[in-house]
Parts: sequence; C-alpha cells; structure tokens
Amino acid sequence: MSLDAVFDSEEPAFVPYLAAGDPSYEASLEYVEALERGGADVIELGLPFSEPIAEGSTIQSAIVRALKAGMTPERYFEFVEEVDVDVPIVCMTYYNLIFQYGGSEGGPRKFVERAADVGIEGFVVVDLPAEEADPLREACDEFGLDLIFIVAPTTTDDRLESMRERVSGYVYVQARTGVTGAREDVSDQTAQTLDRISDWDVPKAVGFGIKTGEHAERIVRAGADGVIVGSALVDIVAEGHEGDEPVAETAEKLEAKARELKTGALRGVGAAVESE
Amino acid sequence: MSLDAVFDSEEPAFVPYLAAGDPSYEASLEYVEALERGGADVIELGLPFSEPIAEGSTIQSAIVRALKAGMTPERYFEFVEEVDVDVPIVCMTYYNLIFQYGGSEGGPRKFVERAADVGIEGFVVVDLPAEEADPLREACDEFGLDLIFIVAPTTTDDRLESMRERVSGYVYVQARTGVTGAREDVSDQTAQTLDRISDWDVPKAVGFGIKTGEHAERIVRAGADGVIVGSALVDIVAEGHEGDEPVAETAEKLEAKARELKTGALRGVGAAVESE
Amino acid sequence: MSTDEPADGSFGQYGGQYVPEVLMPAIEELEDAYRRYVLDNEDGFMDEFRERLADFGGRPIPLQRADRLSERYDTEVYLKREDLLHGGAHKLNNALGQVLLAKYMGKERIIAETGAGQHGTATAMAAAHLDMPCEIYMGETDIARQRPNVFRMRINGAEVNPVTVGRGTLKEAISETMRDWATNVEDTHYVIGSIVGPHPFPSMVRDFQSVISEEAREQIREKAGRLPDSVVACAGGGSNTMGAFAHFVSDTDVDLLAVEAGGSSLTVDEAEGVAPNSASLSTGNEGVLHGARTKLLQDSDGQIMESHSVSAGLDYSGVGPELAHLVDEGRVTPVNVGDDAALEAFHRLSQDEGIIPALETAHAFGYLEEHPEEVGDLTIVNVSGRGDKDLETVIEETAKRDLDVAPDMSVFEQVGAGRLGSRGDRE
Amino acid sequence: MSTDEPADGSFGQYGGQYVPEVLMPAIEELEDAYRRYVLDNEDGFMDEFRERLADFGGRPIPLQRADRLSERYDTEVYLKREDLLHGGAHKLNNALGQVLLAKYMGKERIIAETGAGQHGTATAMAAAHLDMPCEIYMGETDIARQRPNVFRMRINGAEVNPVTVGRGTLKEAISETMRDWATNVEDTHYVIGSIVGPHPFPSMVRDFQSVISEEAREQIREKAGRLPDSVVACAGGGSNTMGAFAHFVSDTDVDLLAVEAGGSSLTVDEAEGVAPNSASLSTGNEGVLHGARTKLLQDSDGQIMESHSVSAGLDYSGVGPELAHLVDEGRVTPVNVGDDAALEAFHRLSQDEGIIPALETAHAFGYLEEHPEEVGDLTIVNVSGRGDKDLETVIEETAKRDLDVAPDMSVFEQVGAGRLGSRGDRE
Ligand SMILES: Cc1ncc(COP(=O)(O)O)c(C=O)c1O
Ligand SMILES: Cc1ncc(COP(=O)(O)O)c(C=O)c1O
Repeated sequence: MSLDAVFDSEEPAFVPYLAAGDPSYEASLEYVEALERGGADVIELGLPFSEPIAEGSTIQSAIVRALKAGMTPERYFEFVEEVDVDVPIVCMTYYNLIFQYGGSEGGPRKFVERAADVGIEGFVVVDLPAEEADPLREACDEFGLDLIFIVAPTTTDDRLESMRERVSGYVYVQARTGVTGAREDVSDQTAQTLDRISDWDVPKAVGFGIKTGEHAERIVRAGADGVIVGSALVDIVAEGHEGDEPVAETAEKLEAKARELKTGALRGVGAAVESE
Repeated sequence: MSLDAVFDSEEPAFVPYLAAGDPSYEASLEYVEALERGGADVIELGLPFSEPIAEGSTIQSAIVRALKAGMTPERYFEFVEEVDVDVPIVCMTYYNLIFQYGGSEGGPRKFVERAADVGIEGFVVVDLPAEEADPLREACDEFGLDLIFIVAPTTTDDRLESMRERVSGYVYVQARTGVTGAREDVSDQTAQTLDRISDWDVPKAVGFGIKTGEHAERIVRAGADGVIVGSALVDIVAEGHEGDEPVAETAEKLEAKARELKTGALRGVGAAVESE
Repeated sequence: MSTDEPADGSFGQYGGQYVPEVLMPAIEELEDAYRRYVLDNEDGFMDEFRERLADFGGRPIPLQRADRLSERYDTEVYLKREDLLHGGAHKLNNALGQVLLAKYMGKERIIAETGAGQHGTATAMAAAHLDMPCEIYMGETDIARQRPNVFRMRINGAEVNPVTVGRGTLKEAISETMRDWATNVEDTHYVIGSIVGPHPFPSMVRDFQSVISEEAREQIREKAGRLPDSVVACAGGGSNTMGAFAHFVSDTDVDLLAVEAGGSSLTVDEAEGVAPNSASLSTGNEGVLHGARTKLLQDSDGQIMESHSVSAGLDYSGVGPELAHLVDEGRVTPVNVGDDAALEAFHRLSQDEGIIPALETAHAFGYLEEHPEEVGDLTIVNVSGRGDKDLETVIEETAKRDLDVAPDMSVFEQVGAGRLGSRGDRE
Repeated sequence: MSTDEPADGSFGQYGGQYVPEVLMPAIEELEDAYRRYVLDNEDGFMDEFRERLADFGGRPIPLQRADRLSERYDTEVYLKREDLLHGGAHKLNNALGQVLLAKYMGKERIIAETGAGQHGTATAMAAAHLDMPCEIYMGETDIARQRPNVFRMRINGAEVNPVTVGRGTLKEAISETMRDWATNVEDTHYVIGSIVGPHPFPSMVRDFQSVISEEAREQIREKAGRLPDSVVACAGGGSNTMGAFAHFVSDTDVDLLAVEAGGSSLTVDEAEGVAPNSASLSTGNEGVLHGARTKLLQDSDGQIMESHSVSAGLDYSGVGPELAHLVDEGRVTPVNVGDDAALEAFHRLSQDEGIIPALETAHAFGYLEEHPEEVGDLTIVNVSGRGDKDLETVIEETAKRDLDVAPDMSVFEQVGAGRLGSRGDRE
C-alpha cells in the first residue's frame, strides 16, 4: 500500500515508530508485526545511526541497542524484506547513511534504489532540511518514493515554502519545542502549526511526546490526519529487554499500546465531529 | 681562661663544636665535658637557631634535635653556667637570637651582657658579616668579649680589611668552598688563605671538613694556630642518639675522637718544625 | 573576515546545514546575527569583541622567535603564543565571540559541549565574564578523566551536565547539546567549540579565530621582514588551524600545514568501529556529521567511527568543512603525527624553549621534528594552548613508552624514602 | 628602576646582607652585576630583558576594567592581569630577569628554592628558555602536595632536589639553597623568588617586578584619565606587591594596600612555635632572616615561627625589607584577610569575572569585599597569578567550610551513579 492510499481513507492514521533491530533482529521483527496487529497504518522504521543528534534519550538508547545487536543498512533492508506487515514502511534515519551507501560516487541514489527494491515507501531524514534535500528528492522521484519533512512550531514561513515544494507522502508536524516536563497543552501549539499548513495538499501527521490514547485523541481533534508515536512504544521494548521478558509478552504489550493509541486517534475524529 | 690565653701557648688549639642541648640538655652536658677531657682548648658551643642556613645537614640535624629537646637562649645560658669545663666557651649562633634577646629595644647589648655573666668568652655569628657587626662589636667591647669572624677562601681583600678592623679572639678560617665529595687537598687552599692574613695579630683557627687526626695534622702543618672540628663530632652524637647508646658510651667516643684530633694537631707542629 | 564566500556556508561541496528542522530557526537567526554583528559590525559588536579580547583575553599575543628550535632545525621558527591567551588556549577567541554575540542577540542562556574540557572552560570563563548562565555537556568518561577542567567550569559558575549515553565522550556530548538546543532554541545559544557544525558556525568560528593569523601576519613582517614559507598548526576540528591560516590563504606562497593526530596507527578496525587516529583530513572520506558535510572517520556503512589520540582535544571523528575543502583544493596540506612523536615533541619544547605545550599543540612540533625540510626557511608554528591540563596524561603516557627525551619522575619516590645528602657542609 | 636608594641596600633600618661569609663574594659580584646590567643597562641587558619579557612572557599585560566588581563595590575596579604572564603568575618577571643576568655574569648553573612551586616553575621555564641547567630545592612536604608544579619543573628539564630536613617546606628549602650556593658560588646563581634575602635581591627583584606598575600607571591614565586612588596587592614575600606599588610610591595620593594572609587567626601559639597566619607586616616584629633585617613572625626568643595560610605562596614567616620600611613610614598600609574570606573571594572572582585567581591573589579581592570603602573611587588590584595550581586545595578547603559563594562539586558523584534524564525528546 502506498502512503497516499493510507491517508486517502477517512480514518486518522496511526504511525508508530520503532528502531529496527532493537533489541535484536528477531525480536524486532515480532515487535513491528505486533504494531500492525495493534492497528498501525504506517510504520516509521528507524535505521540506526551512530550519532542520533535529534533523539531523546529513550530512542537514543534504542539505537545504541540496535547497533550493538548488529544492525546495519544492509541488515535493515533484509529486515524490511522479511518483516511480515502489509502497511507501508517509512525509513527514518540520518543522512550520512543514505549518502554513504552511494559508495565512492556518493549521493543518495543507490540507497533509494535499494529501498525501493525492498518495498520501502518513503523517508524521514532527521538531519536533512529541505534546502539540502534536492539530490534525495530527485532519487525519490526516480524510484517513486515519498520524502517526508518535519515541520516544527518554529519553522519560518520561508522555510515552509521550501518544504512544501519538496514534500510528499505526508508532513511530519512536530507538536512542540518545549522542554520535557514543562509542556503546555500540546494541542494548542499543534493546532497553530496545522493551521499554517492547512492548505498543503499532503496529509499532516503529528508527533512528539504523544504517549497515550488520550493524547492521540486530542491531537486528532486538533486537526491531524495522523498520529506519530515513538518513545511510548520504545519504552515498552526497553522495559521488556531490561526485564528479560519473553519476546511474545513484550509484543503483546506493544500491540495493546498500539491499540490504545489507534483507538484514541479514532475517538479524536468522533469527538471532532461531535464538538462541531 | 680567655681566648688570648689559650692561643698564647705554643701548642695549636683544638676547637671542637657541639650544639648545646643535642640530643638533650643532660647528655649534652656530658658530651661537652668529654670534649674537654679529650683535649679541647676552646669549645664552640652552638646556640641552636631555627633557620641554620649555613650548616650542612649533619649540624642542621643536631640543631633540630636540640630545639626539639627544648633548647632556648635562656636554657643555653644556664647550660653554660652548669657545664663543668675550664676551657673558654665561644657561643656560635645566628644573629636573630642575639638581636631578639634585646626585647623591644632590640640590638645585641642585653644578649652580650648575659653571655658575659655566664662566662662566655666570645661569639661566632654565622650570618653576621663584619659590615653589619658594629653594634655587636661595641657590646662585646663593653663587656670584654671577643668577636670572631669567618674568613673564606673567596673573601676579597676589601672585606678582609673590614674584618681585620673588628675581629678579636681568633679568626675562623674556612678551609674551602668546594662541593662535598669533590675536595682537593685542603691544605693548599688553607695555606693560601692563611698567607693572606699572616700579618693579622689574631690567631688563625681553621675549620670546615676536618674529620681526622690526619686532617688536623695537615691543617696545622699549613700554618694554622688552631683546628675547628664540628661535623665529625656531631656525627658521633647522632649515631649515639640513633643507636640508643648509653650517654657515657657516646661521651667516651667523643673523648676519644677529640683526643685523636688534638693529637693530630700536635703532630702537625712537630711535622711543621721537622719539615722546616 | 571573509565576506566573499557563498552565503549558504558551503565550502566547495562541504559545509551546509544538516540539522533537525527544529533547529533551523535558531540557525537562521544566528546566520542573520553573524551577518549583522560579525560581518557588518552592527552596534559596534566587533569593536567590543576586539576590546574584550585585548583586555580580558590578553591580545595581542606575541609572536616569539624560538631560538633553540631555529638552531635545531636550521630554519627560522616563530611561535604564535596562543597558550598565553586567558584560559590557556586559543579557545577563548571563539568562546568570547560567541557568548558576546549571544548577548547581542538577546539570548539568556549559553550551552556548549566539551570533550577535553578546553572549550568548556573557555566558554564558562566567557559566560562568567559576560554574566550569562552557562551549562556545559560533557561525557561521563571525560568528566572522570578531566577533573581539573570540570573543577574550572564549576568554579566559573557553569553547570556541568554529565552525558551518560554511549561511550560518554565528545561525540555524545555534541549530540546531547544539540538536543538541548533543539528544545530551548528560543532563549539559548549553543557555543560550538570548533569550525564544525552547521553554517554559520564554521565561518563564524573561523572569523573569531582569524585574529591569530591577522596578528601573526603583521608580526612576522615586522620581525622577519617577510611572510613565512609555511604556517604549521595542529588540527582537531580545526579552529586553531583555520585561525592560524585564514589571513595567509591568499598568500599562495605560504604553505599551510594542518597536522592531525596520527594516534597509534593510520589503519582502522572496521569491525570494532574504531580508528586508532583522528586523521580525518588525511584518511577520512566525505559524509555528514553534526550538521555539516565534511571529511569523516566512518565505516563503509556511514557509521561514525570512534577516533583516538593521546591528545583529547584532537580526538574527534570529523573536521571543519572549510579545511576539507582547502585540502581538496590543494591549498592546505594535511599531514599527521603519531602519539609517540607528539609526546616527544611535548618534552622537547618544554625542555628547549621553556614552553609546556598542550598535547594537541605538540603534534605541530612533532611534524617539525619529523619533517624540518618541509617548512622552508621561515615558519610559524601555532602554539594553540598550554599543557598544564595534560600533565597527568603526559606522565602516564610517557611512563608507558621508551622516549628519547622524557624526564624521569623519580623525585616522588625519593621523597620520604630516606634522607638525601646535602651538598654543602660547613664544618 | 630606583637609582636613588642607598648603595648598601638598606631600607631605613631594614635590609642589609646577613649572610655567611662564604656567600659574600657572590653577593658582591651580584651587586656589581646589578649595578652594571640592571641599573646601567650595560651591554643592553635591560633591552634584552624587556624584549624577552614581551615575546616570551607576553608583556605588556592588560589592565582590565572589572565590570561586575565595579558594580558590586560601586567603585571603579581595574585588574592588572599578571595571571596572563607566561607560567601563570608575576613570578616570571623576576625569574627571567635573574636567569638572564646570570647568563650575562657568565654563570653556568641556576638554583632556586620553591615552596608552592610557582617560583620554581617560573625559574625552570626561564632556565629552559635561556638554556641554563637548573636545580630547584623543594621541601619534601611541598613536593608531595604540589605535584603538578613538580611535574612542570621536571618537564621543563629542571632537577628537583627534595629537602627532607625539618618540616620540609619553604623555609628549609631556602636554607638548603643557600647552602648549595655557599658551596658552588663560583659558577652558580641563586634566583631568589621574592623581594627578600640579602641586598641586592630585594632591590633587584623589585626592579624586575616593577614593570607591573610601570605599565599599570600608564594604562590607568590612558583608560581612566587619572591615577588610581589605591593599588591593592597581596603580600607574601612581597614581590608582586612592590612590583605593583613601585611606580606609584612617589604618587603620594595613591594609597598602597598590602594584603597579607590572616590565615585562621592573628593570634600565635608561642609554645608550638606556630603563627596561624602569615601577617608579618601587620603582626611581626623586627629581626634577621634569610639574609635581611625585616619584619618577622618569631617567638620572643627570636626563633622563627611556622607561618600558615591556605595559600602556599603567602605562607612565609618574613617579608621584603622594603615593604617593612614603607609600612613604618606610613606609605604602605598593611592589612590582612583570613583563609575563609580569601576562599570566598576566589569563588566570587571566578564566578563574576571569569578569572580564576591564585589563592594568593584572592586575598587582595577578599580585602576589596571586606573594605570596599577603603579603596577610593578608582582602584587597581594586582591579579598576581592564576588559580589552576590551586584547584585541588580550593575544592578541599571549600568542602570543609560553609561559604556563601561556593559551587558544589556533586557532578562527580552523579557520574556513573545512573542515568540523567535528557532534556529533549523528539517523539
Ligand atoms: C590547545 C588546543 N589545541 C587544539 C585543539 C583542537 O581544536 P581545533 O582543531 O579546533 O583547534 C584543542 C581542543 O581542545 C586544544 O585545546
Ligand atoms: C600568584 C602569586 N601571588 C603572590 C605570591 C606571593 O609572593 P610575593 O608576595 O613575592 O608576590 C605568590 C608566591 O608564590 C604567587 O604564586
């Protein structure tokens, strides 16, 4: 299924994130599949990079675990081929891995080609602003993949413009910039950002700090087309790993959490309708 | 007996040094008395000062021991009163103790007065060059004490002159300046110095590094009127102290060493006469 | 100041702004401030900067002829004495510039990363001087092994935030500082410590550091009556390097030699992800790290490798994009010097010239020893910092090796181990 | 340079040459050399000295306005930044002068005493710079507690000779160095570290250090348009003190404040022979020590008392005879500051101005805090040195006390004691 197809549906999309290979290749396969069972509409599958400058400590640790367990770009592609899910997979990573895959010639083309090969539908490249993205955009166009950009509450109008020109699949709306622990009501900032890009013709998925069905509901109510959730799921993987839980048990918890979030998101539509 | 009287005799004078109160007041009394038994003609009795900048490590340690055992200027004067020797005692010390004894008025007069009282015959003040010595010289004149200066091989002619003007009792000829362990034949340097002051009308006693009867002999042969010995005797005190020797045993060793040195000195005259 | 370089901060194919979206506004704000205050001296920013560098920092810094080295190498060796700058290294030129800029920008909080602690201490000093709250991120491994610098930061009133992720060293501290910046962009300025990171940092840090070569160029003409044949500087991120090179770049007869840490070997261990050196200019290849495209130590997948050097300040897997470009252009020659040679050079400079250099700096002198014929008849070596911070490391690393010029430290064993004979004996 | 003082080196009743006869020739030779080279600039000695002080030492040293302190004390506070001199303290002014003089005199060997190690490191640096073999005497107690400075001396190629007599501190080291000099007068020069010792040392060291006030006087007139109301400097032996005062002595409107170490108390323990302070100017009385008549800490017998200060460099029982004289004359005001106040001042200057001072120097700032009303509307404080050497002591001594301004050092406990929350979280 393409990303377009997902967001074409009336339902808000639930977009969970996990780092591929955390805490091991095998377990990770189970976990990603559990997400789909729990209701995932798209999966943002992290390809771990050694310098994850944009991650909080939760995801950072997930990346460290995955790298330690042997995850590499090549293994990642195998993972995507092997994992048994039908929903689209978006590769979330840092630019150096994409760039370096090109070998001595450099550039993103080879990486995108291989990603297309294994059925990846699009990319979120955390450290690649629109201004630096043209080579990747071209390769994505060549192989029919989407390139998702992140919009932050602080993104200027000028920069919105350059993203709008290049974005496809969906836009990732970062819910807030605030410091952890000092968060104001997430939906206000989100609503403002959504408002600024309301006339864009791509779906808007919101992420950053969403942990519960309740959050998801509010985000959707604020107008999001999708809800992105990472840390809350990675926490479950981490706890399972640290507590030496059987993989199946952790997978079940993930599935349950996914279901809670998905349900919350669905409630958001209802509520939005109701409150109108 | 006055210093003049000692040096008036034909015999070379043997002038041993010990630090008063090393390693204890009582033992020190015994040791000084042993020196006289061994043949001392004058005793240079050290009054310990906390900063003995001109002493080698041997005498420095003696001073540390004496201070630790409670030696003070006042105790020193009592010591001189109490010690049972007939030969003249010369007080060897540093200027600050003399200066400070003057109390708030300052100056050396009170110290000299008290020294005269207890029967001290003269002073060697290690850190008081002739140029700074006038106040002390005056006080010594007032109370009839001698003031001894040290002449070094390197002393310039100008400075010899200012010492000559102020010296009395005897002149202390420092045998050499060289570094320990690299000593040339001591008698050469000594002979040269003695030659430079041969027309002075005070006796010349030579010290610095004299350890054996053999050394003493050579010094006298070089023309000295007296032989000053410190470290070689202090070494015996130190060994006795460290070895927990009975005081009487150490005193005997001191006496024997004194006798060796005195005999050596006497041989020097004979030899000097013979070689002429 | 170079105002003739591309406004997007690219140096050939290097440079750029590879940062998370959330940082872009801060980066853009900084670009704007850089242009206005630094390039155009708005509100007299540069005047105040220069004045504070003089009064607080101690500039101008002398260019000293090194008599003994000149004789040893039969070439005129001049030393640019950045070790005399307040704080003991060139780092303050940049830290003071950025903290002052943050103040002009109305920021209220300073953050910085530090590895060896040199940039952290410089930033803490500048922040104290300018009355700005300051937090320094530092890996826990580094905190444990760089105690004196941690003390100095704390004593200057800075918070030191331990970074406990990964190996707990510089790379992790940079990531953590970026993360802080991403969440506090509005009131916070991130003082990057070298000519690395996204535009405008590489240009801006170079501009603040270029006072080194601005002075040196004038001083050498006055002292030697001509330009040097070469300028030699060690290169970690490359800020002292570009600082020492900047005003000589257009003097094409002046060779510019960037001395990287050769560590224990130039061969990498891909499996372990470790390069036993920090020679990214000499051996690295193109990639994207910490916001910029540049030369990197990375494995064939693009994962960043741990670097290694006996000198903590050179121990970094990347390098400034401008240097990468100048190397590709042939304008800068990348060379490298291993741990042993750097330690020997450390001792040699200390003994021969009475200057204890930073271990980073010692690499530049190691090059002089190994290739005196490459520097021409007149060379300037940048003494990027002093070595007080390195004493423990040097003693330890020296003891492990059999070096030609090492002092022995047995004096500590003598102490308390019985009496030493005094040299003089009065009687 | 003062050429109008008595040729015998007396300052009122103070000064003189109370040394063993064997040293007198060396002293006379030195007097002659002092007159010729220093006072009369024979063979261009002073020109070479000035040039080396500039190029090697980093002079001129800035006079910096201290913005925060000026505000705090509502008075203009200027800092003379001797902490920026090579080696980190004013000590090099003197060490370089004397080692160079020794060279002009044809000496082949340098010896010096050191307590905290500051003078020893300065001498070792100067000797390395001028290619002179150098031996430093240091008490074994000091060696053990001043490791970094011992490292620095050894690294600069100097021998460090442990002195194991007595308490093994500065007094013993001075005595031992005198002893060495007495046995090696012909080829050896003894570099005394302050304005103490027999003439010509007090005059000569002051002359070498007076570059401080020579510069400062000119700088303050340029910056403030007038002379200061006061100059404040800490005083151990008093070399930075007289260096900072010298060119202001004849400006009788300028108050000269010598800040001694008040230690833990001004009351002495005669029985133990210990003064819990180093306030010889304020509380000492006249006596003779280490070659000069001056004010001393001594008991009523004239035995020298152990001094005490949290700052090793002030921990000396005597003081320069010239200062003793100027105090008696009423020209210099002796004041003192205790250990606690000095530590607080250390932290305050570090936090407020971004300058970590030597603990010695901190005493001068302690005085400013305690008596801001005494310094007038415009004061110069001499920052005699930097505090890197004092970090361990400061941490330790701070931990023992309940100070107002101390940073906490718990960061070391946090490290390894589990994970700290990161501040940002992307998803
Ligand atoms: C003294 C010194 N020199 C050089 C460096 C390397 O940095 P850069 O290459 O940016 O000059 C450092 C870094 O800490 C340093 O402290
Ligand atoms: C920084 C500093 N200031 C002051 C002093 C005290 O010496 P003086 O009184 O001779 O200046 C010392 C001595 O070590 C010192 O290191």
